[in-house]
Amino acid sequence: MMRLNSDEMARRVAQDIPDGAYVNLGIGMPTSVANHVSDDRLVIYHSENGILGVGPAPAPDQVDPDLINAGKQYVTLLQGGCYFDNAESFAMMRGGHLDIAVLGAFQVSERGDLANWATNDDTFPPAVGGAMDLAVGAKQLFVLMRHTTKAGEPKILNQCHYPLTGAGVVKRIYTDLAVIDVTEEGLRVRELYGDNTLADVQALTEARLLPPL
Amino acid sequence: MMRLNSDEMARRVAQDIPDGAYVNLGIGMPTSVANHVSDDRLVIYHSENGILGVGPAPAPDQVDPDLINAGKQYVTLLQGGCYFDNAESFAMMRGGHLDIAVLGAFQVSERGDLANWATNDDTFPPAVGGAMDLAVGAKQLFVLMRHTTKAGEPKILNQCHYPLTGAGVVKRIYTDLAVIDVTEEGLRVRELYGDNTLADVQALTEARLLPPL
Amino acid sequence: MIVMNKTCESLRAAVADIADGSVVMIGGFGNSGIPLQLIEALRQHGARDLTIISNNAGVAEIGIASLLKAGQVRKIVCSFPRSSGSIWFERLYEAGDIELELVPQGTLGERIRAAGAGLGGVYTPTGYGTRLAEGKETKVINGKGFVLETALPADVALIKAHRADVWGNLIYNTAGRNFNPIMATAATTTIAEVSDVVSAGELDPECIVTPGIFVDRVVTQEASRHDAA
Amino acid sequence: MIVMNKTCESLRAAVADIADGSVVMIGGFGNSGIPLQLIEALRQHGARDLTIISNNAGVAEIGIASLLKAGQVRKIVCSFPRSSGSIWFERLYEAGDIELELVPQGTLGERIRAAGAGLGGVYTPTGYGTRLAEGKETKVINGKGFVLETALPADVALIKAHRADVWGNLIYNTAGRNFNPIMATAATTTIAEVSDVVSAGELDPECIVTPGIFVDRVVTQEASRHDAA
Repeated sequence: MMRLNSDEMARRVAQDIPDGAYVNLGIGMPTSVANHVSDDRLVIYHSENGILGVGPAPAPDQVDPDLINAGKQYVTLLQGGCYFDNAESFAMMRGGHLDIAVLGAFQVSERGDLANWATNDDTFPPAVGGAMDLAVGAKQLFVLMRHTTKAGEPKILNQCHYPLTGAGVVKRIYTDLAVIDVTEEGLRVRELYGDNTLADVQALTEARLLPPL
Repeated sequence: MMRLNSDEMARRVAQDIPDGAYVNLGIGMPTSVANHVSDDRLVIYHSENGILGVGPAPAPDQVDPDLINAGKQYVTLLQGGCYFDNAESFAMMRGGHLDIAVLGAFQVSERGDLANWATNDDTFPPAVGGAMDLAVGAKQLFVLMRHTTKAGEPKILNQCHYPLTGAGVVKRIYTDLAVIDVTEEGLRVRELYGDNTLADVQALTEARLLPPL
Repeated sequence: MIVMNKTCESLRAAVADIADGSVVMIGGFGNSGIPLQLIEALRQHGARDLTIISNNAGVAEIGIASLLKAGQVRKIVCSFPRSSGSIWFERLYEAGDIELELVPQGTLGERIRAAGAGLGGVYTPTGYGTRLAEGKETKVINGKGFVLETALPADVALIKAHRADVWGNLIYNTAGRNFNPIMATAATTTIAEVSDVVSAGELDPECIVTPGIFVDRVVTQEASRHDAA
Repeated sequence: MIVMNKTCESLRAAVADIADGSVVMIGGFGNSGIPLQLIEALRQHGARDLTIISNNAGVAEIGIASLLKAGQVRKIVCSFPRSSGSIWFERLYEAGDIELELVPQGTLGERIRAAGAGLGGVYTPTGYGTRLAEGKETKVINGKGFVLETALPADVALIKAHRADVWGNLIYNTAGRNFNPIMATAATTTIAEVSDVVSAGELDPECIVTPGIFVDRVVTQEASRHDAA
């Protein structure tokens, strides 16, 4: 089995982000997608705390403590970027103005339901942030996650066991094994990495996978 | 009977506008209230099209065609004023941020219902503008109008015959004859001009008037 | 890295794909902040059966009145159609040749904003208990009455700004903002008429009023046109 | 003509009338745009039984965490209470000593904005079909599901801006805006912590983000304080 590492997974998503796109990258692995977008494309990154045109990390002596991304890392602003408040930022997200959002996930169902904000452990205090707004609002929602849990359990399921972030919202899933589209007919494998076979990937997936077209 | 002229009516309202107040003046006679506020008070005028700190008319060679008030007259901006869009402007109005709004009226009822946007003449196309938002939103709504119609009919009624702008919204009525408060008990005369008597004014008013306290 | 450039070569090109039957928002409050050159381009383009969403209905024979005169408008959604000199609106209205949806000004703004922000609607106190709330859902929340007003989106927004950069970021002139920034958010295609276009980074990022994400096309006013604002 | 001046002489005076049991909004996203000195003044003031509305619940022992540690907070309304280092929130939550109302971030913003704009509530698609919509009214509009979220007002808003003028007009620093401009609109009393205060007219009227009408008190950061941001 060919398993992509985190960098390779992020690079694979980056290939599908077109020139001129407005994109929101979720906290964690999704944020690293920006490092892999090729230099011949201009991608405008949105950060939920109120930035359009997020640039790379600043030099240590150039840090502005207010200028952070959603993951609370210091960032910069591209020439052409701008700032706005929470209401306008989430209007962009919820109002369908972002072309692509890339989020991590605990689980995705075959209908594209997304679970990425809470487990069923009620002693652990919940936190939701902006995930639900992105889930309902982006024109295309990509999930970037490992195909299985650390324990080897499937994360692509007939239905999510964890609380939903949004119902029927995921458009495409990028894992370390394959790229899978959520379609009307079901989960359609779009790409298998290396010599991975449909049977290999299906064995690690609870939901039924349809073969590449 | 002592009848105030328009200037005197506007001056009387101006006396009741305190220093530091945020005020919206409706189109027509209410707009002229600003001309009578004494110079020892700073009143910040709001214009629904997106101005806070409206200043006087510009010199003819200083006109900015975009800088108009709600009545479409050219205005200026005071030092300390600012601009904003329609949504923010009406958030100020509807959200209870203005201390006083002064509006004209066709009719006011004894419960403080306001009718100032339409008659019952359906051949005449209706227009409402921002009157309904001001009516529900200002902390205090003052009506400035002649006590009777040109034909001598009462305009302060048991109930309005014309379509309502807002129900139970008027706080005080300034006419050419008297100042009248809308209270829980009913319409309480606050001030009679000159030697006008309660009986004089009652004779020109359909709703029952309570004597000054 | 390539350069994003939303500049459109001409007013004519900017409006060329507006289809018959479109819902078109037009910014402005009276003649303040109104995209007169885009409106004239739309008139020349000739799309018909339009629904116009705008605060006013135009005066004399310029701006929205020119579209009314040309018979291009089926319906108008606005707060104050009747101004001094709004002869074309009044003529069509009296003849029953135009549909009017009258909306209180603040409600018009919130419905436009709701569309841009992905909301289904808002409960507003404005109009509660009046004729303009008839037939609408109402709700009493904490003892106060509210009317449900639904989102009002458009196919196209024609807006007027002072200056754009090539990313479509916009700044305005004084009270010329009015409906323009919210309409920019609420249409499938937003087209901005501006005095000039600058490079990315030339507008102060602290002072940009409309972020470029809301703007599809930017077009510079043509100085030679008689209808220049 | 007299001069309007909303400047308050000290942080202590600015928060002196915050009563026990108040609902207090606190601006900021993480440590960006958070009014740390006003929070410290509130901690020293000692008001108890507070409901805090803020995006986060503080980390370590600074900011909102200092109020949690001091036992001044009964309830917190926020979107992301659990951050790396949010030990005081976690401790109180696990002990059942604090009430949590978890709200999706965009919904939190719209509820705050609705309160400031005089709306009763909004229909948002966010959270539809999820646990966070349980018990709430829902509505299908044009085939899409929405959840009714009601306005969320406060008694006091503590916000952080970059600069104020004496009329209370505010500008911010980069992404320090976040919740501050909308919270300014939604509280009975809005108190802004700023780096400096200038005269009326010194801020560009095209670039003012929060109009002074929304701001009651302005207070300058005290440089000598160890908690200076």
